[in-house]
Amino acid sequence: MAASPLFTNLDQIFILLRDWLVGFLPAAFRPAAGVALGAIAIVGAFPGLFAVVVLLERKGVGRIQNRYGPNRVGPFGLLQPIADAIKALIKEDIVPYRADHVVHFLAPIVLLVTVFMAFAVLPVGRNMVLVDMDTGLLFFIAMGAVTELSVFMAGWSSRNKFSILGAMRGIAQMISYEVVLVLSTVSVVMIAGSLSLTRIIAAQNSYSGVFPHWYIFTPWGAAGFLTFSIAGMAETNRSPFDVPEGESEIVAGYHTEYSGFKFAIFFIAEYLSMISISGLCATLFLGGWSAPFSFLVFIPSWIWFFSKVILSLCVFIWVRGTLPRLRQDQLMNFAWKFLLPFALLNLLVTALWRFMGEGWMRWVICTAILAAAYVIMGRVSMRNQHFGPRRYRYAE
Amino acid sequence: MTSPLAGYLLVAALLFAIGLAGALVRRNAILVLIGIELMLNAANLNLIAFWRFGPHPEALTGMMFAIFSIAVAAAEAAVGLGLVISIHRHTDTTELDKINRMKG
Amino acid sequence: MIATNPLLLYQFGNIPPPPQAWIVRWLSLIPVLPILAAGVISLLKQRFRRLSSGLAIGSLSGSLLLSIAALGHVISTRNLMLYFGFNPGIHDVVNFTWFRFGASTVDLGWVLDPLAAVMLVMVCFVGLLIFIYSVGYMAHDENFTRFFCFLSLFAGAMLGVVISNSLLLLFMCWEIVGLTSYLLIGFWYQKPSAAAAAKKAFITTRVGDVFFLLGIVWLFSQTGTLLFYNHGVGSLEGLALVNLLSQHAGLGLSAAGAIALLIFAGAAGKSGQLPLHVWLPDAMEGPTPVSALIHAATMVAAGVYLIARVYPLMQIGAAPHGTTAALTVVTWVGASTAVFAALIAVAQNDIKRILAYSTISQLGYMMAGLGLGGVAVGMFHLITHAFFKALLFLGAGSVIHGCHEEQDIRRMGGLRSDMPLTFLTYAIGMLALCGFPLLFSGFWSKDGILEAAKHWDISKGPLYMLVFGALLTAFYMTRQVCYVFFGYWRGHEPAHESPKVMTLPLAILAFFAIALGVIGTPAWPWFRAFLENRAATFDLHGFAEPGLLELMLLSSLVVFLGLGLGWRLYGNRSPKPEAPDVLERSVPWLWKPLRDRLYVDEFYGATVIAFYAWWARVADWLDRRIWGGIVAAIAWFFGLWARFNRYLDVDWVDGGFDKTCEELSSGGGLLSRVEGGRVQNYLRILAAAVVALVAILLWSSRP
Amino acid sequence: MNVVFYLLAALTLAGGLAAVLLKNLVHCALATTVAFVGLALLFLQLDAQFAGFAQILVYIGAVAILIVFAILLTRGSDLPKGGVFSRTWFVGLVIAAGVFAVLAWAVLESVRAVPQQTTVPAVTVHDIGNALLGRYVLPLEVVALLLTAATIGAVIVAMHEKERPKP
Repeated sequence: MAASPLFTNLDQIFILLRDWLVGFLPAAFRPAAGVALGAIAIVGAFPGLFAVVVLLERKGVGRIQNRYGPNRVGPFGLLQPIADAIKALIKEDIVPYRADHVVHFLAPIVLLVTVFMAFAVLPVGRNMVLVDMDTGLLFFIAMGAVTELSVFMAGWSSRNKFSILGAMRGIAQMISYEVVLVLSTVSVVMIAGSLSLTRIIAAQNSYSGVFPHWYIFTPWGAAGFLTFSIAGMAETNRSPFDVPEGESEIVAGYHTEYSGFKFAIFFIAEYLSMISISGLCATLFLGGWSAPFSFLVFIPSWIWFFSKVILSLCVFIWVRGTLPRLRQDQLMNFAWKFLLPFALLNLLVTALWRFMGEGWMRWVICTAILAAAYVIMGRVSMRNQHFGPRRYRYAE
Repeated sequence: MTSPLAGYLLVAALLFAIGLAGALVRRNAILVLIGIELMLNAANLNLIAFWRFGPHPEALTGMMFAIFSIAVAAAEAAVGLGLVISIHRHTDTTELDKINRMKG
Repeated sequence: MIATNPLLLYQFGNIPPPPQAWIVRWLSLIPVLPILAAGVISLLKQRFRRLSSGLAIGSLSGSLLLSIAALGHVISTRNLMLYFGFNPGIHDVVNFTWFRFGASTVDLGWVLDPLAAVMLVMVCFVGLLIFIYSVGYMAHDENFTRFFCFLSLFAGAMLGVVISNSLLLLFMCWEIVGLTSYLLIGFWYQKPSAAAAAKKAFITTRVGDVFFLLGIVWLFSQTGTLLFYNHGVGSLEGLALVNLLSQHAGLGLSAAGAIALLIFAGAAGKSGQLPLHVWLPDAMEGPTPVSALIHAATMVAAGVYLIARVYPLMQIGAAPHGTTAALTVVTWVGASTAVFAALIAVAQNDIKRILAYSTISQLGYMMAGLGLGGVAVGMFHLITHAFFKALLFLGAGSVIHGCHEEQDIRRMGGLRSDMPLTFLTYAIGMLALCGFPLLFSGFWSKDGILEAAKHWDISKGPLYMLVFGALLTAFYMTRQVCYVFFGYWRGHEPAHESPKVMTLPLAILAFFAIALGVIGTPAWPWFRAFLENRAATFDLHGFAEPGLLELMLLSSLVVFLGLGLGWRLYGNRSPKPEAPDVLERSVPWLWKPLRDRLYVDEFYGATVIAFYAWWARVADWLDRRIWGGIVAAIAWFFGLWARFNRYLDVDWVDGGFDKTCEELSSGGGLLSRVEGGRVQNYLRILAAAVVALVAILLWSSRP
Repeated sequence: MNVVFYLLAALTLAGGLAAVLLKNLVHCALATTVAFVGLALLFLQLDAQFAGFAQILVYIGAVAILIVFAILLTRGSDLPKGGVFSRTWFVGLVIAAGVFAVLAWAVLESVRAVPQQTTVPAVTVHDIGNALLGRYVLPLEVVALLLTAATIGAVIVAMHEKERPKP
């Protein structure tokens, strides 16, 4: 599989571009300038992706809900994101009179900064990672943890009961699901033997025949992927886990009192964190930028990464359009009584997998344990929950 | 100041003193807990600094101490704040001047 | 010696001694199974009805199977030995030491011989039928599980009595039997009469048991062992008996005779013989299956069985065809009980009470049989009586059940058509009890006793008494059956037939009430031969013995006379329930004392109980006046002393102590200002102390 | 010793001071997070990446959140009437100053005697993992036990007590 120079160059085109640009500077500034260029690329590229995703979501949810979605601005409504951006920028920025102004101002900034920082360790293609940290995964998760603080800041500083309620709900939910999130990444770390995301991808970037060694294709990996995706959805406050901003109950949750550009920042940050979680999910379980089949490696790695991310985002949108919102207690019960034990069991199974050695035996045993646990725990948690036919109390 | 270690240690000492002052002069129990967290952090800074500038960094002793200390601090915070909430429920206050009864 | 010891027999016959048969080694399982079942049932809650009854019935079925195996083993061994021409005195025993004190040991053990084997099968079989019957009879009782627990415990203990080879083990089981009897009579303890009856039964039998225990202790002190059979050195075997005979106990009795009389006192208590019979009629307060099982078929027979078991002791010193003082006493007591109880039974109106007096009377027959003719005669009547009396009681239970808990025979009548199956079986039982000629087992067993009485040399008194008893028996049973089954219905609600689970045991028992007679006819006296270790032969010439036919004719005549008299007086009359009895109208001076049970209870009330009441009053007076006075004086003295002490304490000791305490507490107040519960104070002191410590350390470590 | 260190030290100490001095409890908590961030950055500057990120994850992601939760649950964000400092604040201040003086004295006295490593230690996460599950496995287990116990204890302490029937 000797890749032709053309494809190699195409694969590394952004690295080459950076080196070419940095080459104009004196040698002393080159490393710093390289990092700065990378940061600029991230700050530029991902909001662009955000625009695409927003459009995709509005169109997709519209289709699911049997309506058109935006179709006025530009051809097929394609220019809608630009119109939205302009609207957000020129709207008045209203701060409530009794609000804690400083904290109110800082909250979106903290949120945006931490969300952007998480992208620093995400490898978007071969050699394309801003900071190849030894503790990349830990960094990513630490940055995710800081967002909770900004949620609290936003909710508390607004002096609004909807805001504070939304913040409390959000924090409770995010803390609960963060535990699950971290636990499901730990099994990957156990097998890959590293916290570095590039190493984790490298560990998956090999093939049996034409098929890749992605972790999702193992019993523990599939289970981990499942728990990670669910926890990721909850971590980003996406439907069906969007009680913190459930508009039917508490208006818009912790960002009720934000308007104009600050609101846009919250909006962007939510989608960016969604993208970053999708990226991490792809990195951990779907082989990151590696190709799905060995004969497709000639296609540039960053294309694979972004297509996986977009695929994952499509699933996010699909789920949002399909499932109803959960109640707060259901959400907590689900996290602590189902996901957490299951993730812990998955850790155990991963250890079993690691120490059982090669052979079909470990496939059978690990799959059996996980499937049995899933079924039993599902049955147990569904017990005493009486599902009858839907009743319309007021509509009849 | 010639030695980098001394700088870190002094910062840690100052932070420790600040934390202690917070624990001593504030009336609110939660603030006292914040002060204790600051003191623990100052100790962590000490540990890391000693690890970094000590003779055998590859033995990782100071680092391990710091990591375990972080874990213990998390447990301490959870239990401490649980106690504060419980006390608040009983006495309807978190001000330490008023919490001096020895029985619930 | 060869003849009596099977082990020696095997040696001399050059046959290798066989390993002890498994059934002998596992014989103890027979009582243990029901006792275990009782233990398990006692742990069950009330709602496990099916499980508890199933456990009880299952365990007793197991015991029955083992018992049949034991009987089979005994029969086959005996046949083998008879074939070799030896007189097989079979006593397969398993003995072990329970505990030892000093030089002597207390041994326990169990024995398997024809007597025990026959009794085992009888107890298990009748017991099993009664268990099954109880499932139906007690179906509506909320304490169903408790009932079966007690029943199982009783069955186990009774089987223990049967197999025990040690007088001590027998006594222990005997007492458990007494206990369960007490528990079951008082089963419906909410009824004051039941509770009183239970107490009465327990205390009355205790009187006999005290003598029994005395006998046991005497026997142990004389022979040093309580084992019956122990390869020649047991207390019922050669040497020990001779020894006992040579001892004199005064009043012209040998030690053997005295001990035998003491043991008989125990047996009389359990079997309701004359002076101690008063508890048995009252015991009918218990549930009917209990009456059938304990107070008719098995437990009361335990006394008879005990006499049969220690028969060598009773018999020792008698000349051939002669008798001993002990056996004479047994005979007279038995015969008078038979007549006495039968007389009372004539004038009773409670269906179960009649049967209870009939039981006492029949027990008298058994005792008389033992005294007159030996083990086989008495035991044969015991076995046949167990079946037909159980049948009668269960039939009475069925009647009571069908008549909605009505027990007064004057309020029944005409049940012949309402409860045909019960009537049929009851009639069979009644005819067997009366000794209806030839067909029924009761005839043959009673005839054996009468024949023995006829041959008794000392007096013809018992014969006349027993014949008179037979007449009375036929009369009162006829009276009862006429009241219950003939005439027309005098109760309130219509009667109904009992369920299958109750009638099936009746049918089985009825079959045996007829068929058992086969093994004891003069032509083929298999039972007697079996118990006396002879070969039985079938020979119609058995009837040709001089005087036998005449006797059979006489007893048949007596029975017919009784039946006819009864039918003449009561048949199909259906008097009003409130109307006086036929006999009461014609011979009131005779009727009244009979109805009032010949005033035995009143006599005891006026003598024994009155004496105890008087004695209790005396003790009470002593307690209150003499002892109470002394105690009060001592208390007064100590009160004085205490007052003096208080003065010392309050004014001298306390004063100083209080002062010290005040000082201490004010000092504590000072200290407590430090421990004010303010955490920040603590922290402050801690930090200040740290500062001081570090400063001292640094200062002292200066170069 | 460079500019970055001074900046980070200043940030940390300012955060700590603000945490102790601010009136509003929520502001105090947020200032504490600033101090935590400063400390984490100091850890990074000391080449202790793992400890630094763990610091962020645990202190900001968990402890700070716990603190603000506790504040909200105890209505701590309302300003108390009697002032935020206790009556004996001066004594406390003096003692804290004394502690700092003693510590600084000890540092300055002894720091010259300690040999100092200046090369960057080549320690990776892999080494930390090996040490945690090798030499330090017993403390690790003990900490695991402690965390479990603390979780249960915190839940029980903060759990709503059932209403006891009044006698």
